[in-house]
Amino acid sequence: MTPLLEARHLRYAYPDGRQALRDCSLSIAAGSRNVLLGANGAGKTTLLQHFNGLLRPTSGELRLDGQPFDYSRAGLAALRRRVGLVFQNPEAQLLAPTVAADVSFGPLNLGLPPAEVRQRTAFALAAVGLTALAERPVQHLSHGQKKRACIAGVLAMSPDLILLDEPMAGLDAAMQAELIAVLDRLAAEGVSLLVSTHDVDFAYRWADTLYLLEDGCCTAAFAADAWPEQLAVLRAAGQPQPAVLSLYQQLSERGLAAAPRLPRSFDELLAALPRKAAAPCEECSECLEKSGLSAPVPATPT
Amino acid sequence: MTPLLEARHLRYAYPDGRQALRDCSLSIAAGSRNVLLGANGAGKTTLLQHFNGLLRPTSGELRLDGQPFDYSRAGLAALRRRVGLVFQNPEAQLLAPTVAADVSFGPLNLGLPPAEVRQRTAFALAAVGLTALAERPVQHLSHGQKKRACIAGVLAMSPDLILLDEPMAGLDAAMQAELIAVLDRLAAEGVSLLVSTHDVDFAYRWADTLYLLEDGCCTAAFAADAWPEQLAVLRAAGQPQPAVLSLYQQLSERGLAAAPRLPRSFDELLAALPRKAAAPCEECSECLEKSGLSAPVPATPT
Amino acid sequence: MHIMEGFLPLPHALAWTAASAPALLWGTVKLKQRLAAAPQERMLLGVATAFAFVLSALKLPSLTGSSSHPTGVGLGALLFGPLAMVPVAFVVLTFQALLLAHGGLTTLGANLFSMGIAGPGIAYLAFRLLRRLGLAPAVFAAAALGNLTTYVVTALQLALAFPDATGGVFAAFIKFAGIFALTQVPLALVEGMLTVVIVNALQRFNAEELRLLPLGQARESN
Amino acid sequence: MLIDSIAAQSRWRRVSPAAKTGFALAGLLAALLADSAPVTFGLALAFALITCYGAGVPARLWLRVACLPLGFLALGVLPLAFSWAPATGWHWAPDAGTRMAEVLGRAAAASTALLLLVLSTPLADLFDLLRRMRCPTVLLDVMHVAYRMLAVLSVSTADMQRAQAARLGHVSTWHSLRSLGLLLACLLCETWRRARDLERAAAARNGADGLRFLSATPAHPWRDASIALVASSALLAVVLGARL
Repeated sequence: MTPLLEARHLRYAYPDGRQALRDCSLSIAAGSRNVLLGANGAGKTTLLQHFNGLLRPTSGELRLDGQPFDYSRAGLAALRRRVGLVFQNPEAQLLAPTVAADVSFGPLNLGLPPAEVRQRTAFALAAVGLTALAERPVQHLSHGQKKRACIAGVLAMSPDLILLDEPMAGLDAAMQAELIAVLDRLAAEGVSLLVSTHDVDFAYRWADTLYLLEDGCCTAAFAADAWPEQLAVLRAAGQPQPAVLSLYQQLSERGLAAAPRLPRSFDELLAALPRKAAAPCEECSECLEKSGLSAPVPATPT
Repeated sequence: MTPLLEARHLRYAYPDGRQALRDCSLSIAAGSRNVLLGANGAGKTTLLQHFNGLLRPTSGELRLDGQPFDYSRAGLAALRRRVGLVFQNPEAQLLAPTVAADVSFGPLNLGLPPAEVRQRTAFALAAVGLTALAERPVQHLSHGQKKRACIAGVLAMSPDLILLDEPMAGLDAAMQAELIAVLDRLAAEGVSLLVSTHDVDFAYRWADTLYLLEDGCCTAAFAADAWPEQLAVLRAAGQPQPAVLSLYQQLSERGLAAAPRLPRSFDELLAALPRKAAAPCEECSECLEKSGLSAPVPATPT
Repeated sequence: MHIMEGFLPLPHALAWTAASAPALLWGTVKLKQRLAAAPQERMLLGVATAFAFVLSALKLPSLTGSSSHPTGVGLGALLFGPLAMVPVAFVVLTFQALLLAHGGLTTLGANLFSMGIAGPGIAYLAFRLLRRLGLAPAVFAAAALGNLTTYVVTALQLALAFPDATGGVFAAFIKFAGIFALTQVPLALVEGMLTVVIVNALQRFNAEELRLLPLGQARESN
Repeated sequence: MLIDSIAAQSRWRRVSPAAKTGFALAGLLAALLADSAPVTFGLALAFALITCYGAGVPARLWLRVACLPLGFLALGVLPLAFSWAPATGWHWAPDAGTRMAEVLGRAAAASTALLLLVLSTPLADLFDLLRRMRCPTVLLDVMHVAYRMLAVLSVSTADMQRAQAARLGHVSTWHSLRSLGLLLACLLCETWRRARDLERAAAARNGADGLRFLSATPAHPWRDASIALVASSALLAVVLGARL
């Protein structure tokens, strides 16, 4: 199957000569959840900005649905309708004085009639749960609400692929949960997502496919379940192991947990633990002791 | 013992009438590691800005070493020399062209002789590991380096208490580890620290004492080990349980882990797990089976 | 030096509006041409307008103990040139009237004339004339003279509207200029020094971007 | 920006901006046309009452907003009390009373008329009106970006000022001046960064060549316009009637 988006050997140098991307190839399947993982400064933002044509590679090629990117004015407009980018800093993205006005910016630029723009704006605001705040001045929103307004602004253009640059940055636990719920809803409706982050726990829990970016090079692409096989290259890129994974490995090494497949969240890990371990009867304990084994299960602490 | 800093029934309203702090009392002991925990918008920044006199409470009282704050020009200067504040956004704090110039800003304002300013600047840069970058223009630093430069700028005034507003925000794993190492070094040298965050995992792992801020009220103050007793009030403030704590509880409930005291990091949790569980011998297994118990330990997955 | 809403009688309000309108029109047309050639400057101009607004709302530490606000007239003229300053100042003054109740709509023409046309014009002229004496003196003179010009023009506008019962317009001008001189002359000096500090820091920070602007171009042509 | 946040919560937020602007402009004209102090003071009182009881702006907030321009006005008319001539020097102006009353009344009426508009209409609503009145796109774009960035740069400025105060940047006048210079230079650099970011963000949503936004449509534009027309005519009739 043709991938939705494909990058082949991208290289990009800043005007001052510094290499931002050295060699990056990856391909994104339609309808998938993707995470771009990398340390700060690895080139995640630069790569995302290539994917909707804001930056043009020094060499290498980008394809959408198998067709090379067309950097003409019309080509870029068509590209950006299909691939939306949510910037890391909402203050850099929100242009209009009110939430609804900002969301209408993209659809209006598509040249749609006002009635359709209004309908799309309403739909996008509902999708991110901001309907009640539509007429609120942007500067009165909280950081989490601004973030969701940015997503609505991109969603209103009904793109096939949404790129999100560090969407969790600066959000507290409650806001993160809200945002992940929004992302899950979008994924369920068939929108492809590519999220850049340096949070391995979130990446491991949420993604279907992961791409590792290290110092401008795409050094790995793998399914989340294949994480353990990629340990060496991930560690080289400064990415720690997800807490749930290291814990599960330790537990299963000690024979305390077993699951048909690797748990990706703490809830899944807990499900892989045995239910309450029964204390062995006296006879058994004696038997165990005799064979030189300590009781396998420690007493529950008081 | 007189606490280093004490706040009594602080209230603060913004100029437009909104209540930012409703009732906040807390006290900070000299030489301790403190964390101020709260959701975004709970009032953490507002509270920190009271502690070095940037904001003045509408009612209530603040004391340093038992003495009420003196809001005269000279009093504020003395206060800010002893209580330093590192702002969340380094862009707002680093205003001089080079790192060394920025670090010298505070000591110069103290009116110290140039030789001493130079010496303090060098010392502070060394403490945060930025000596090599002293003459670098500020805008060429990475986000993590900027953060450390901000700390150096405060440290150069040799304060007794350093307040850090959301220092981990936006840092990747490696940068966070570096920053925590800097904080640990400061704490070891006897500097008191108060760190605001919404990251419960970091708070639980690092703090001696925690203060919970919910919607402008200080609703709890407790030692990290007492976390489980504060669950209800923490949950009411939207704070999830630290992952390590919920996991340990689940494990120990199932009789799979026991530790003399609650583990505060994953490493401590692993140490609390039994070593490799030996498979019971055949005789024992039979015995266990006879008494109607399944084998307490699941087989290691292949 | 804003003249507040309703302070000027109707004929004066209309006359100053008529006096400022051609400059605004010309500045806008020029700006449109400039943005057609360099569309990337559209956002820069918008953000810079916001900067000018924020600047004019800052308290200036004053030598006399009281505090007042910088006009930013000189800095604006150096950064964007006197012609682009007219629409920028127009937006800033409109925002000040509508968001801060500072100045007004009926006095917009008069205020635009003093702060968007006369002040920046003189500041720019002073900068070009004194450039060869060195950057700092030229910047200082431009900013201080820009500030002083707005105040002299404002005093003149008030004198024309409220001539003295015995001494006429001239006496009224001496009166208004004399009263404002107490606070305004030290402030003009402070704004001059401040602008020098800004330009110095800016050169160390951001020499790259400066090259695009009149300030930087003047330096290069030297 | 206290005025703008009051306007966002005003009871007349949904009233057609064109109607509100029309009435406020009629108010300004009436203030400038009125030639007797009682009429202008009456107008000022009327505008204040309409703002508080019509548009539902709490009187406490109205006072807080109004005290600045009205205080400024009180100071501003003082020079009119004195007269100066080379021969006589300073003395009381013979026409001080009437002239001060005239200016006080006119400026108070005009200011309160403008306050009626800005306390019931957020600035953003006026942009739509300006667009429909064929204001040049260049100016509208500058206004949109400037309005949005005003909030952002104000926050940056406040943060920077606090950060400098926390490190004793304001211990003396000279220190304050130097700190302010550094702050403004940084803010100016931020201006370039923000402009570049916005340029990119607009391009990412296909908006590289102009800012267009959909505006909320008022519920009853014609009803609002007719009420404003009637009220404006009545206002001007009263003022012109008093002149005759």
